[in-house]
Amino acid sequence: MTTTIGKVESMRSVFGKKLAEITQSDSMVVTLDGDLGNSTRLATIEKEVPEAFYQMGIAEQNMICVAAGMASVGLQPWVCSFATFLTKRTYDQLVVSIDQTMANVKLCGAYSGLLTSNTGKTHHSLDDIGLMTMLPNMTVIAPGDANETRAAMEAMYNYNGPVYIRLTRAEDIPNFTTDQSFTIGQGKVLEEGTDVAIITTGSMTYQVIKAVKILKNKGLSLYVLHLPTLKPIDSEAIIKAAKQTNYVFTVEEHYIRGGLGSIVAELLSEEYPTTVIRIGVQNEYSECGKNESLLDKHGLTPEKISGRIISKVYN
Amino acid sequence: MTTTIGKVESMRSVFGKKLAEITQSDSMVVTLDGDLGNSTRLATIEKEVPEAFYQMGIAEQNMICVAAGMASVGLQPWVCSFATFLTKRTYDQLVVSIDQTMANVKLCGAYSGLLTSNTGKTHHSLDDIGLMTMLPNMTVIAPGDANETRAAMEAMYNYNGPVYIRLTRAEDIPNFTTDQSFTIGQGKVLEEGTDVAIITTGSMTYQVIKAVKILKNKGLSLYVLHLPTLKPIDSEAIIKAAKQTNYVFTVEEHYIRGGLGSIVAELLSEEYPTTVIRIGVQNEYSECGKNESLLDKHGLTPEKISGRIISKVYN
Amino acid sequence: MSKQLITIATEIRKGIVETVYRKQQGHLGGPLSVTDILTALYFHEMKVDPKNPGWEERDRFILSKGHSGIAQYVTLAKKGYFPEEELLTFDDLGTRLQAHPDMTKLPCLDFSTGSLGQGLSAGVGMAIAAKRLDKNFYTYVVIGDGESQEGQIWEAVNIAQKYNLDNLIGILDLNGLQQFGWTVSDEEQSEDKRVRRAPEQRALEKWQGFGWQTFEVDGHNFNQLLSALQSARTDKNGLPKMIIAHTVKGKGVSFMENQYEWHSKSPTNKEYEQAMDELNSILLSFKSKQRQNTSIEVKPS
Amino acid sequence: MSKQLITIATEIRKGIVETVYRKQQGHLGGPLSVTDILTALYFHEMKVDPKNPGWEERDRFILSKGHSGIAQYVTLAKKGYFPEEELLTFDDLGTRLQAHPDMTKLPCLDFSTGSLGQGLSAGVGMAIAAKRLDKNFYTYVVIGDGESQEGQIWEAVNIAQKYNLDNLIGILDLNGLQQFGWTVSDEEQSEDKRVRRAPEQRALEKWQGFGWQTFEVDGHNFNQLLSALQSARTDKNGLPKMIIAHTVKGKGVSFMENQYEWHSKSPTNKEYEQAMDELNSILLSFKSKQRQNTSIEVKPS
Ligand SMILES: Cc1ncc(C[n+]2csc(CCOP(=O)(O)OP(=O)(O)O)c2C)c(N)n1
Ligand SMILES: Cc1ncc(C[n+]2csc(CCOP(=O)(O)OP(=O)(O)O)c2C)c(N)n1
Ligand SMILES: [Mg+2]
Ligand SMILES: [Mg+2]
Repeated sequence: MTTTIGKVESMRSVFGKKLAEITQSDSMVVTLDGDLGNSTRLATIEKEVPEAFYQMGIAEQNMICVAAGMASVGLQPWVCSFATFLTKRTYDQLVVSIDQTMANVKLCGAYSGLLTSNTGKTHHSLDDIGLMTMLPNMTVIAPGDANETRAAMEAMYNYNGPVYIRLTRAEDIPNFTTDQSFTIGQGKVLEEGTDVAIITTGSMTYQVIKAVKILKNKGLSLYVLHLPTLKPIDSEAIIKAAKQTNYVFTVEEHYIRGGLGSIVAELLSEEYPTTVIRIGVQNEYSECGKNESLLDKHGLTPEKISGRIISKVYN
Repeated sequence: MTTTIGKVESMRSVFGKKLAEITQSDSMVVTLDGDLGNSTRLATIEKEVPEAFYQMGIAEQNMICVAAGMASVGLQPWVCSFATFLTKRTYDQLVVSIDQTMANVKLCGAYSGLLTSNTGKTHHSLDDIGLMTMLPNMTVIAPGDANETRAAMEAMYNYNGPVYIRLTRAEDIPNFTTDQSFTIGQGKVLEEGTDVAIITTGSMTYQVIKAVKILKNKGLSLYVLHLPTLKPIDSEAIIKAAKQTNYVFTVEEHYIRGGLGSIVAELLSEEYPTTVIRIGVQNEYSECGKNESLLDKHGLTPEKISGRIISKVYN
Repeated sequence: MSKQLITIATEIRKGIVETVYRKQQGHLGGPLSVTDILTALYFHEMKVDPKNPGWEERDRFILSKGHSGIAQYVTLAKKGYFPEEELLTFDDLGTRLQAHPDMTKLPCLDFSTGSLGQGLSAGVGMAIAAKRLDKNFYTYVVIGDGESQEGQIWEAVNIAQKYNLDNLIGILDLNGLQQFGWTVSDEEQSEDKRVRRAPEQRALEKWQGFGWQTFEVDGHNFNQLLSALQSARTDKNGLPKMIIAHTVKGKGVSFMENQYEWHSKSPTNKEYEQAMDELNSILLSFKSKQRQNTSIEVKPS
Repeated sequence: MSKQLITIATEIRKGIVETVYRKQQGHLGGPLSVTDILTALYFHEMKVDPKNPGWEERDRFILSKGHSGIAQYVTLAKKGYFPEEELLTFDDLGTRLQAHPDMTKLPCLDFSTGSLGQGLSAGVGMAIAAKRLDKNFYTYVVIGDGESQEGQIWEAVNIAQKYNLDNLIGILDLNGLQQFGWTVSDEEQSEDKRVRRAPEQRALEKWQGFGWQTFEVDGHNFNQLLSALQSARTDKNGLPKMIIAHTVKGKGVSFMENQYEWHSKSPTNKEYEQAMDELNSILLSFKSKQRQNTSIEVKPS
């Protein structure tokens, strides 16, 4: 499969619309907002299905446990806030009230990664993959485009148990997936090649697709594996990617400590030791800045990604 | 160096005594309790230096930011609670108020791991290495015995910046280290051998020392690297251990996702790909139980550790 | 056949002491403090059916101060949810009776707790769900006074008031102690011999300030407890309800009362015997009183 | 030479609008709401020295509602901490003027904020430290009404009272709006045209319930602000102080006032011009009034 690039759809607007649809069709679904509905687009539900919208104010800890209580009575709550507050502000609550009870709660982390609309380091979520994949009962999803977000949400709705979905605020990603359905735990091979495997997730897959164009021009044969599910991880697909190539690179809008690259390194170190280079945010805080500047600063533009790969392979 | 086993000292009692000493000698040092001083032994300070003891009640989030505020005025606060509440309940505060400001605060996570005096899964701290090593400015220490705890605390006191120390409630660990001083970031080679490297930290190093006896009887030549500092990590020592042996095993009282094994796999995947088997708690919650039963259930007794290594090496 | 609530509560206290003594682990102070509250709820107030623990219309109960789980287990056993023998598995590897209530192990628990400060929020969720689903059940949540220092409690309080949750009834186990707390001055000590305390002196003002309807009762007086519970249930005025129950930590065993060390400590043989003697003599004295006056009776369920 | 506080505040408002307009990013409603409070603090109340920002005896200030950082930056620039031109680096990659106050970048900030609910706790830490080190400085913390929904605020409140922090002075920017908040009914709307709100109606009861000394003022009236600040500073009665300041979100620009969308929104050219016109006419009308009566003056620092 080679990727075909479709139209640009905003992930958050699709998120709002799809969730309004789900909420409309099932009265057991309710939504909880942490005073950010107009940013995250959870506001769509307040507008279209007001009785299913609960404003929980700026009190994330309570919001998480309220959702758990609702789930214990049979509702399916979808909780949405900025990823950084949804995860870091409530981690003990996520563990004890959601994950340990296996509550059927859907956690939606908007504005994940660096692209938080120029608000700086307090708002960046560069550890949520690490945080959420340490939870034994959690499913963790990071869709690559709006189309995949829609399909993943349908899968989340049909899955009984806690799920975290990591969404990006970036609005310049065209649809490159075409599947109407989403299988939790399944990776997608976007390119098959033999020199280098690039394993990506979420918002970075599109940057990698662009990097691949550059890399092909340099004569490299590339294998691209997109992992929209981070837990459960598609071990088979990762091992296959490693076996067919000489190097594995991972790319993510996350710290290189604890995230996708870490998961891949853990797995391959046990199953098929090979070189894994983790491209992502190093051990440092970021700051304010426009999307493009931040991605550039942290080596996450197509140019920087391809440059890093080339310098490793041809060094 | 081969390990010599000294007398059993309780880590928490040494923690209380050493901190009382530091507090007595420096009026800029203060201590903050999360209503657990009689368990953690922070109570020693209330008894011996009452004016330097602040009871912050059952309100961990506030406690963390109070410490940050104190540090901004020049005090050196030592904050102590159970590891699980100190880290999970306050993660956003740790990021924003402590780590991003580089506050000179010392965080003491008592009762870490599984051995929480039979209180069960809400009290187990099996993710704190993952949580704390994702913080860019944090130093993370997990001493192996009481003697090392004492030395590490002196090093923490002299270091300017945020430090997390992970302590065990286990009271049956004899001193196997003898150094009077502690260098942050430095690993200790306890055994030099050529078949298998075992890399350990904190409470598990002593279990590994016992496992080594069993393994030697099976004719294996072992390299044992004890890492009392998890961040900054002693990369050189890890790479050296990997280079001298055929397999690397890591052992920790922590989830295998995100902890010491994960750090080692990340590093070696980039620098020197080799087989890394992570021994620790799998992707599951634990439960109530006596120390011995819990370690056994999770494969962390000397018998289970050595059994796992043997079955991998001789399979 | 009805049994006196005081008798039941005293038997529950005996079960608590017995279990912690036999297992040589667990908490005592908090469980003994909350026993009468649990008795009032399970043996009088709440609409529950031990034969059908999953009944959808049942009232919900959350022991937010989860370290007192043993008190709830003994209460549930006495109520017939499971055989009393199972109490002896308390805290063992593999038990359904975890140190802190775990709904995934013991299905008659409505929620899991253990990390303080979370249960009231879960109760808010249940109460909102009841309104959303047009169900008439009530949600009862017991919190500790030390636990009330957790900010999350006040987040929940705020939202409960905002959403007019008059189907949410909280009970504050106000025993003036937590695990370690603060030292007390000499004059404060003389009163009841306590050497430390949880300095909550403004509970009423706080809960009223946040817009809840409050009731203040002696948490060891069944008349007061039951009448507050009844008013709380019947006042459909849009206000969430908080029953502030003044209690004694370690209640019923003289040497444990108001002593912070008994938060979690296992009795020696001698202490165990003395505790059981004291509880037995409460039972005896109560039985003789019973002949003289009528007291509150257990509603047949 | 002293300048009128109202003039200063209006100039700060102009600087806020100017910066957000020019950079086309940032918050407006909250910054405009808190401007008079910042002016009162930096130009009258606080013991600070722009030439010596690290002065150990200085009063400390924390803008807990960190999303209003731009208001603090303009205030600091006007006070002389750094040249006003630096304001135009606001929000740029590499700037010292981060969207949310960052003490590691701009040394004249006493603390970093941005994640709501943490600043008051840091203030408690500073106030305790002052007592421990026998220093006479005061710690001032501004929090939002939406922010007060964070439970951590109430943890801090509790500990401040417990430790008798009468050197801690909070100011609540009670503007009745947060970022998104709750819808309002039709009749509520008519009053001030707001379509959503942060439904804090019990601020006084809450703060008093938790044992703080409270003052209630119009947060845009300097007479009231300064007299409350003075009482708060001088009442050494062991009680932490909370000044509840009734404010208008978007204050000073008619079409932003009480409109939740202006929480963070960048003005168009036309909006910018209208806003500046309105602020300029406040300046003008104030200058003519000034000739008639004397108003509060800035203390020479
Ligand atoms: C979040 C959290 N912090 C700390 C603890 C440890 N802890 C267990 S019980 C307790 C004291 C509780 O006091 P209180 O709520 O007054 O209960 P009671 O007096 O009824 O036992 C503490 C600090 C915990 N379980 N959860
Ligand atoms: C912990 C946290 N949750 C959410 C946010 C996002 N946020 C920024 S400002 C804001 C609204 C604040 O309202 P308020 O405190 O009333 O401030 P003001 O009205 O003065 O702007 C929200 C929800 C945040 N910064 N921190
Ligand atoms: Mg108590
Ligand atoms: Mg507001």
